[in-house]
Amino acid sequence: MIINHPLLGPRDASEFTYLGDASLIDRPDWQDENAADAFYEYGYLRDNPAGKHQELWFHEAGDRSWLVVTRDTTTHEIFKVELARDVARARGRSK
Amino acid sequence: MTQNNRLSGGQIDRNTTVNFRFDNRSYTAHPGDTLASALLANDVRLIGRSFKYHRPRGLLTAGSEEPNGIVELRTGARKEPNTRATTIEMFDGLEANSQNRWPSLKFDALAVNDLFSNFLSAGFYYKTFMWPAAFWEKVYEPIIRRAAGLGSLSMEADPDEYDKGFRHCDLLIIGAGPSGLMAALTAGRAGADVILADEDFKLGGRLNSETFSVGDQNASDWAAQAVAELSAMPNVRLMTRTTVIGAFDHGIYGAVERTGDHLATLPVGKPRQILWRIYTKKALLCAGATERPIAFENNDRPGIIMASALRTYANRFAVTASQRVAIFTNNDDGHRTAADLHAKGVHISAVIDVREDAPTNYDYEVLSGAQVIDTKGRLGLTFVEVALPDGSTRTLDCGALGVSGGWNPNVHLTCHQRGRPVWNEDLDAFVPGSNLPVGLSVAGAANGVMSTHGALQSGANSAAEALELTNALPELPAAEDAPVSQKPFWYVEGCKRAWLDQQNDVTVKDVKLSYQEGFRSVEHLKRYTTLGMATDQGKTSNISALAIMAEVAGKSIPETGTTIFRPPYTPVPIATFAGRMKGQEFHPTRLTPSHYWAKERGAVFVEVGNWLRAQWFPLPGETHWRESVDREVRQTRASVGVCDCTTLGKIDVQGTDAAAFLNRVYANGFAKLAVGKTRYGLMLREDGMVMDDGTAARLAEDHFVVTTTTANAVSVYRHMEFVRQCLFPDMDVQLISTTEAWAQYAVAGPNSRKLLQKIVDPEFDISNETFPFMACGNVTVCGGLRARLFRISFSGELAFEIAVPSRYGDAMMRHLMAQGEEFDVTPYGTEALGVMRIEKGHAAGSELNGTTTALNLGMGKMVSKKKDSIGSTLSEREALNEPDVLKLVGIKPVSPEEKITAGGHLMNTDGPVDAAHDQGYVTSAVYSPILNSNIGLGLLKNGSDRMGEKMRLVSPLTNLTVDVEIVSAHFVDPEGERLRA
Amino acid sequence: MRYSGFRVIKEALTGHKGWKPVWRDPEPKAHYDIIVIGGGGHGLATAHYLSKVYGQRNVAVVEKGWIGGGNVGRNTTIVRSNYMLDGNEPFYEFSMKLWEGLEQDLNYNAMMSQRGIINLFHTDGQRDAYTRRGNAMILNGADAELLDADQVRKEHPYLNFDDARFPIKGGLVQRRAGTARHDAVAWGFARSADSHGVDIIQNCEVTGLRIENGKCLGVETSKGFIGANKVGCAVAGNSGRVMGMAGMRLPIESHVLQAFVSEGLKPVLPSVITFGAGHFYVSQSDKGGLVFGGDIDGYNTYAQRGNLPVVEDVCEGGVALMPMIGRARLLRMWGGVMDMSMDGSPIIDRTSVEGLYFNGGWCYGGFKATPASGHCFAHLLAKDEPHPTATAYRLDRFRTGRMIDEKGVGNQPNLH
Amino acid sequence: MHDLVAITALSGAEPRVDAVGGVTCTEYPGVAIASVAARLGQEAAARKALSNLIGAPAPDVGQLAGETVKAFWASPDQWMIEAPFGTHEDIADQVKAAVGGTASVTEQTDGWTRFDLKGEHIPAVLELMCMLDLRKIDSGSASRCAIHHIGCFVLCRSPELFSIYGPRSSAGSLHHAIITAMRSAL
Repeated sequence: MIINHPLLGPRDASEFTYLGDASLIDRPDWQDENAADAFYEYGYLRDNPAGKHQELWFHEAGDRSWLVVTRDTTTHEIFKVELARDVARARGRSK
Repeated sequence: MTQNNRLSGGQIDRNTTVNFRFDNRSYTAHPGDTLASALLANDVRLIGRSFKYHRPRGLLTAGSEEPNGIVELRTGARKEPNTRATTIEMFDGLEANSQNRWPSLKFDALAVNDLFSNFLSAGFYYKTFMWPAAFWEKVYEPIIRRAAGLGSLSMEADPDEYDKGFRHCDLLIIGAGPSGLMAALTAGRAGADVILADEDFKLGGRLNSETFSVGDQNASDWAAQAVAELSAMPNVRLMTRTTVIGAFDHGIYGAVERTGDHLATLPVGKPRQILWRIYTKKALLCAGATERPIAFENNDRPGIIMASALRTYANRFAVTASQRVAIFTNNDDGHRTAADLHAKGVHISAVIDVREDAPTNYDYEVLSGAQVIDTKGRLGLTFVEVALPDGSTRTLDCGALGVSGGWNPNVHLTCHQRGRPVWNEDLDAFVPGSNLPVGLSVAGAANGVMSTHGALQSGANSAAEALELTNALPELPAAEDAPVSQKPFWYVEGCKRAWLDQQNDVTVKDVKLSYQEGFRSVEHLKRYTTLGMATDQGKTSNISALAIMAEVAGKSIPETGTTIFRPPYTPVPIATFAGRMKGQEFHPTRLTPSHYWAKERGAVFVEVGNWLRAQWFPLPGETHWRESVDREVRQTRASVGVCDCTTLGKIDVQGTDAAAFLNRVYANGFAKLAVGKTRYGLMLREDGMVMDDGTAARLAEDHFVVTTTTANAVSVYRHMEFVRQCLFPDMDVQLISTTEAWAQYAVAGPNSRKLLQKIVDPEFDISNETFPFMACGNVTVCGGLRARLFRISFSGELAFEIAVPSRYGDAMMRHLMAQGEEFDVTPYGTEALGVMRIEKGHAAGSELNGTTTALNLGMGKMVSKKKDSIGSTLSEREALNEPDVLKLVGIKPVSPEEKITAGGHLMNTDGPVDAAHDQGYVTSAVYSPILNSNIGLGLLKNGSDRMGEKMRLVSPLTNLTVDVEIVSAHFVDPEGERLRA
Repeated sequence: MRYSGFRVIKEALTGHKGWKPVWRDPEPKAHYDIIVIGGGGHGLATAHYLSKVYGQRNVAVVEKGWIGGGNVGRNTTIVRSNYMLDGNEPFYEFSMKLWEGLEQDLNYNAMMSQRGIINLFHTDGQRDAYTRRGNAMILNGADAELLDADQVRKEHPYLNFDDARFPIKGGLVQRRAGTARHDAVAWGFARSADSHGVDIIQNCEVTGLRIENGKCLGVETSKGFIGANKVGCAVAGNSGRVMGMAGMRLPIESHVLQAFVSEGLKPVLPSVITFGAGHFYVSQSDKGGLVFGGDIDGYNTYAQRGNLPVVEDVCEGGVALMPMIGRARLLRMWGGVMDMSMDGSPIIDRTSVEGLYFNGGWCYGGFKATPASGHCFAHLLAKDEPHPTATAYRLDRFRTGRMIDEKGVGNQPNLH
Repeated sequence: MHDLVAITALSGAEPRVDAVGGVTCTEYPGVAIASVAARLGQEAAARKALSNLIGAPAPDVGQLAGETVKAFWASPDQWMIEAPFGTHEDIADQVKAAVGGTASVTEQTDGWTRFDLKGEHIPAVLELMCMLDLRKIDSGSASRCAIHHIGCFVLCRSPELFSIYGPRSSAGSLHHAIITAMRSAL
């Protein structure tokens, strides 16, 4: 596969390390009263869609950016590649 | 032996004669031959034996689709089993042998299977060999396995080298026949960046096999001229002897270039083959088509060959399979072969054409509406029996029969991403479907365009479309544009032992049986009969079998199914995929800066990840590793020892939020750590298990140096970047690895300070008062070299770690040894390190096994609940906090000399010894020269409350049972007085 | 129809006229007691044990394509019970015992061949871990042996002992392990289930689960609605898809595992071999092909194909371990979609929906588990309680912290 | 001055030099390196300080710039600075002085081993080692990539001069990869 890195352009997927569903960005609040359940779902349950999937890739052999790749899990077509840091901020993560 | 089947003309170098051997007989040939054409030239028709019935086999084709003519090429360590004679380029001294026969090719004992073929019908083995149960391994299977397989491996390491390479292009053209060449000319002249790859050693495809003309030249000359023009273009790369084996995601193609297979011996340093990963914007498949056979009784005899192959042998290689040839065809193309052979003086016994209206305007006999109903000749064809329309039969005397059943487009690569071909009524064949790999288009015969003119035209058009060219297309040379004229005809009515898959011996009868037993989908058919599973991947058999299945089912072929293809297009040596990554180069080797010093000292090394670390340093006279290790431990604890700990991961953490960041990634607190101090850090995974541990030294308010275990350096860095970029993107923190920049040495033992005081420059006071336990800081050594000093201890002794720039590591180690002489300093390796950390009760790799929590390791209290940190919440799950969870304990044999085995399980002293009564297990075990006893660490149910308890350590795997006592994990200096001294 | 050597001879002499279809091709009934979704190895095995052992006769297996076309038809055929953890080893040993009597139980030769498996180790740490595992196997009544380097060399002289980057220090052996003819396993279970009255309905895709006030009433399919008292889902890589129809999110990701076979070769490998310093495991089939594989591609996918980097990684491991296979040719590559769970261990359990049961999370270990998985799932479906050897395979274990993590890599499926 | 003697990554007293078919591969220890990572919110200031230091605009993604002191892009808002070792052994302090509080600076000098490839047809060698699209690589480009599983930087100083930076500990394996590729391609 080829991942079109937002900064570096097309790079072979073998330069990257895969983590999983981009929902791993949405880490629950540790002080929430349902934190135990929230962290269980965050850590263990997945949509695992057959179709569009937002997922985290780390450019291990490249610029060390974490990327959010939107990819179809049935065709492998890639629709969008973003810097995970931007996505995280857009999803309201800060410090 | 003379080449008495050699004809005139051809594209071989007759001025040079080379010698080769087949089954230990010498023959001659010419450069430009393949082994197949050379064997035919020398009148050798019998080349191998089939898989199941060991039927005599000759050549069926002239290309890479060959199922029958497979041999063991070369000898010794370079022996290549199952090599297609049709793709072996002739070289002087070539040596090949037939395979899957015993005692000889002509007299093969297992040919007896053929007599019992009725009992060996498709899938028969699923229905028997079941009683008694034990007999399968003992009796039946050994017999089957002995008969299994075709060629044999040399069992020696492959001595050749292989490379991998990476190329990028705008347009990859796969196949250099008429459509491929025309596409390349079109794209090349337009200035596009083009790669043209073809599996053959001579570009031109069918153009080299035909006698018709292209423009005002004969076909092969036109091809040669096109190739000449292309090779002069800087923007076009020609890759001959290069098979594109697969279409992978996003326009990546795998290609195998055979750079050395046509040479008797490889030049030094040159690879035998190169695996290319070709990154393309667009790709164009011009792979041509494969002629398909017709099934008839005994259609598998040596001498029965595809008609188009006979034409290739005659026109390109100037060879005929026999001086007397008959043709069996259902289409006009078969007649071309007759005409070409006739023109070269070969006797045409007759053309048997199943069509009543067969063209007859030729000067040899054509039997219209006739069919071949049987053949004769044990080791090679002698006669064919023909049924004439009037019901009479006729026997034709011939040594070769050319068979033409029409053409199948080579759609293989269009299926590699699950695309399915579609049925074309006009061609009675599958053509590429709509669901092609992204960026791939298809031209020429591969796309069902069967005439030469059509191929040239679609090549030009497809290239232009792929590249969105606007300029005018090049003018096409005139070429034949004959329409396809054929009558669908798959097999001769009533035939039984009519071969479809000639290598695996799958016949029409087997397909019918498969249907009868309910194996009716193509997938079931293939799996049940093994059709198409042979080394030729069913290139000549799949479609015919499908047609027969359709007929039995009374369905159309497309209703019955389609056959799709997976990579590789043709089989590829496993070594080609491995490339240079083998032997010592399998993984990179990482060496510490003082590696060569350690080698001088005679150190024994051990692999730790990709690192090589000194395991121990034997002295003259030490005969057993234990002697060395015990000495290193004693000397270190008695005075001072030095250990190379460069391999520990080091991560530079800077930024105004550096402390806050570490507070998140470590379970314990870091906010309040003072500058100039170091702290042990416990890192959890989000699931609450311990991920890694190390130390974090605060060099400044906004600057930490973090260490990780050697094994986890990479994953911890990745994890920290995840936390930084994905979880807390607005923290001001910057990370970078400095593992390699610093050579770091643990200096441990009561005299470690004294030794370092001779190294560290005097202006730096490292006394216990100013540089106490867990202190850290920048210093200079040896008269001004910048260095870092940490007062941390893994051994439990008074200890420091000193780091200098890597290029000085070797010198620093030598310096430490020299300056340490007065203290009887010793270098120590990973074994002594392990002994001392176990004596001290420090958890390490075997305890941090990914399934242990902080609580398991006796560090539950370190997980701060006053802050958010990775893993803290999920570490609170009930099952991880039950009263009897495993706890880290020390283990001592009741009698000290008794051995303790890591991996042994702990059982109560009485009661059964089985899994149900398992109490825990031993994680680490060593001999402690300090305690003069074997000791170990282990994880024991509710272990912290079981100190002093006697238990049984059992290791049935190593036949060991030992009475042990559960003790504190801190065997040495539990109060930690030494390391604070 | 009973299979036997005599039958084969009789048919041979009478033109093979008597062979009947191995399973019927029935139209679905309106209602079944139990419907098993998925005509793969586990689904068909479940049907076999439901009908033969648990006396359930009104059972259907619905399969969207042709039976045996999923992972049971695209794996590396390895059978073993060399697990370490309490939750796993008894189950896999139970499976091993079922394998040992499978031909006789099914009257179908699945060619279970107990030629053994050796897991090589290359470091002291690996040796200790294998020692712990081997002991666990023996303590659970399975067989295990620990070989040192010399003993390994005696049994496998062709391995790389001269020029290895990671020298072989020994291996953990299970002699009773081996391989089986994967397609035959599916066909054998299908034939037996069919003979006990189970309807095997091919080309019948489940398009929905009919659930009313918390109870599952049956399945919507491409052949219409089929009612059932109980529905069991055994669809491996498609678990997410099917259970998603019930609105469930699972502790599972779908990943592709590639497998490879070489051209047919005269016998060279006596047993199954796994490399401890790279991603490579291999055995040799009765036809002579080297059947080998390695690691999953590593990204979520439902496509039954992989990419080059993993092909290369596997072959690098192969040549590093046994340099004599270098000139053997890779003939075919294919991919299977794995239901990778969050701890690398499977799930056989009820669900939050009454009457809906789940069997999945097999990762790439599903083939060896086929008989026990079918047996235990049948037990759960028939008796509504877990089989004694499968009590740990609960859906809620991740919530309570009772993970069964053999590899110790935690909640990241592509690392298991 | 201290009395410790440095050795090269290939453990020689002198740099290793190999020549194959018109291309020379030279081990190059004479370089000092430091990393510069802009502090959050100070990216612009850091770039400015950086460009003052190298006498050229801070290099953009995949670029190399500068005179005696050069910088090349490594990661978002992070650069590697290279300078002659003889005059810049304390490069980290020098760079820190130049960027002040706008960026974090880390000494990297001995984290890396450098091999310089000089001569014609270097792309033919590189295409057997890394996946870079060499058509897009020209003077002044700097790319990170994997060579035989080793993470490296490939710098193109001119079509006839490339520098390959790899982790110092893997110098032997990297050197082997380069030399075998040279023998194979040239």
